[in-house]
Amino acid sequence: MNLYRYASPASFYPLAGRLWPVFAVIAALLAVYGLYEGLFVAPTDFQQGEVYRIVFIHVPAAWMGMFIYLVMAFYGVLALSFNTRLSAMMMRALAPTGMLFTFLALWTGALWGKPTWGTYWIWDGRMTSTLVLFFLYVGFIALTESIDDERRADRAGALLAIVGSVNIPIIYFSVTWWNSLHQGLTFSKSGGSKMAPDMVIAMVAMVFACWAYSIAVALVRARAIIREREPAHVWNGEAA
Amino acid sequence: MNWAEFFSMGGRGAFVWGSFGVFALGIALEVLLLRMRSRRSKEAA
Amino acid sequence: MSSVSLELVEQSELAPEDGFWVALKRDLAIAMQNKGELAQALAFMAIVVSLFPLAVGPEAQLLKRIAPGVVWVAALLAALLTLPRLFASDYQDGTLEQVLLSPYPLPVLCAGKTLAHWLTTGLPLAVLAPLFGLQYGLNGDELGVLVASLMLGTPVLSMLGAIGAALTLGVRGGSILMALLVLPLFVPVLIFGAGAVEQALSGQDTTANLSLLGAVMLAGAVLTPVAIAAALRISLD
Amino acid sequence: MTTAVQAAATGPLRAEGLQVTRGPRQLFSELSFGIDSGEILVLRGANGTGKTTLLRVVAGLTQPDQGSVQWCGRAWGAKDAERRSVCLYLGHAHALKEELSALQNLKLALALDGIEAGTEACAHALDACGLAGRHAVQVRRLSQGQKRRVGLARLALSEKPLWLLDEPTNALDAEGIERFSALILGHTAKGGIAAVATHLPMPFQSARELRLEGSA
Repeated sequence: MNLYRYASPASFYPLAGRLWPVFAVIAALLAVYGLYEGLFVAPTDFQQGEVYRIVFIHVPAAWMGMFIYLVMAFYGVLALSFNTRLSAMMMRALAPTGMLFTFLALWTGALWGKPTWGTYWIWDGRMTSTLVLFFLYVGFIALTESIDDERRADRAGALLAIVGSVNIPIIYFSVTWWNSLHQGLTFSKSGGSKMAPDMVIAMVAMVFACWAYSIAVALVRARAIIREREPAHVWNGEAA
Repeated sequence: MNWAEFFSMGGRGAFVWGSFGVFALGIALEVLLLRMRSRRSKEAA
Repeated sequence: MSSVSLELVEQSELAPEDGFWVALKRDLAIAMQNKGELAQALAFMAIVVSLFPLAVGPEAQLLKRIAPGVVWVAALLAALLTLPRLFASDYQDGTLEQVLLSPYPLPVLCAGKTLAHWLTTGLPLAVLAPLFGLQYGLNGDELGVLVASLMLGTPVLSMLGAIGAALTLGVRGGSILMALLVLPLFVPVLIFGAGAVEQALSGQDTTANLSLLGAVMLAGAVLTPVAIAAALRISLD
Repeated sequence: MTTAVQAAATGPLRAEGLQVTRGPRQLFSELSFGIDSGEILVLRGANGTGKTTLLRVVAGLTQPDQGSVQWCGRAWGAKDAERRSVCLYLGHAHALKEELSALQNLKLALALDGIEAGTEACAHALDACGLAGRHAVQVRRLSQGQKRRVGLARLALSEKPLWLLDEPTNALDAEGIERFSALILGHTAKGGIAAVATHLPMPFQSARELRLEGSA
């Protein structure tokens, strides 16, 4: 009684094959436009000078890291409740990209922190939560890769993603609470209001570029997973 | 457009290009690994 | 259709909460047989707590400042070490399958097992914490807050840890993997727990931290049994 | 693929179109069978053909990819409480805690089934299974055969109508097998049902067989 009959790997595979190049092209165009706006057009920040431009990749990376984990938890709910193989494959296809973005958020945050606040690592609410989120990703990938039976790995990963996503707000609250107790100094990095229009355009372009990129990569990785798991006739039909 | 000044980023070039560089490197690495995985999964059938 | 002459056993309508006491008594009976493990967790905590003065020097003022963090991290690691005991031996000898096949609801049984685990690990740690606190120069009411925070926090370590233990059953490299899964989830408990004791040190009011810790524990008591049951079903599929 | 026994019997237990795959291998598919009340079905087949998995699917431990298990005409859901009050599953492992005594193990197992068995009832059952005088000793010090007999004592005291037994007679000596035979025949005489996975000869004749070939 598979509710999602049309979402079977066999019908998803060719669809993903046609879709991912579209998203890849969108991502590339948006990225070029965003970088051009961010590096050349956006004005110099009166306080931080040129180094603030790192925000155009730091904030999208941090958002994508968080957003992808929640999408993974969503697919996890589908995988556990409807027992569909495809949603579990999509969840696992997203994990490496989510971890990459979370790592890049930490890396760019550190390189931005040094010239601006004097230290590579800032124990503030956002950065510390991003660090914990990175460990959640490492745990997810470690768990799903160390269980041999694919079905158990998918369902264990799904449950972990759900439990993790329920804990994210609690972790975020506790870390910001902890930060306010100790330094009381919160850094407002991307003060939305005082951002010049060009800055906002660059930021929005980069966020959507990262979205399109993540979708493209997830579709390609999902196709690879289908090839690894499903018998050849399921995906070998169309011209390779 | 003075390229030298652009790359120095007000003296903070190391940090700006360190960030953008690693970002590009990460994306490139993921795409590379993904292509290898795709090729391997196609041949393994 | 030939009906089953052995009429379907109308088990006296099973009260689900009985399952809680069955699982609790079962695990306590088993734990009583290997008291050694119980003592090991306490010894481990004592050693870890005693290592820090050797590392940072005996200077009283410094030790008192780091006491909350040291005692709490040591309690966290001690709890982590005892988590495999929750399901691993039942998994090996086949009794875990029988628990899953019991007519009692699995989440209720898991709640009983988790409480039994806390009674044999978290509770003793909390009760003996003043001994470690004294080593670091904590006085009367500071020790009181330390014990209160551990009493409220260690149950959450057992609850969240049980999910990790259930997910990594029979997986190679399971114990390191389990630590990787649950330590990020322990962050709020560590922050509120150590935070409460730290506020006590600086004479501030600790009710905020302790009540947050209590809230997390109550939420855990309601939500984690369902997750533990789901994790067990996934691992034993 | 596998023999699909379209059993004519419309007994209380029916399995329809069961399919389980383990990784790349498909253990069985389109497997249907029924067991009539008072009947024993023996599952035969080489190692790894899915005998144990089939028992676990009926017991509800393993979720099949497809197919359903019905009891008295109603299909069992994944977490069906009725299934757990009907099925008694004894797997390869002894399901005994090594550090506890035979008596404690028996009491715990029955408590999990919701049966409040008194000490004398358990002691009597253990005696009947040939464990007289070994009630209080830790199971760790019992022989394999004696451990299996504690399982027999559990069968004797269980009131569950559906027995799912995986290699119930291995490690049992002739006398033990005799006791097992008496127990299972007593169970079916009362209208109970049993499915036994084994590749040893069974001490009773009146049993249907289901042979699992396993995939190529």
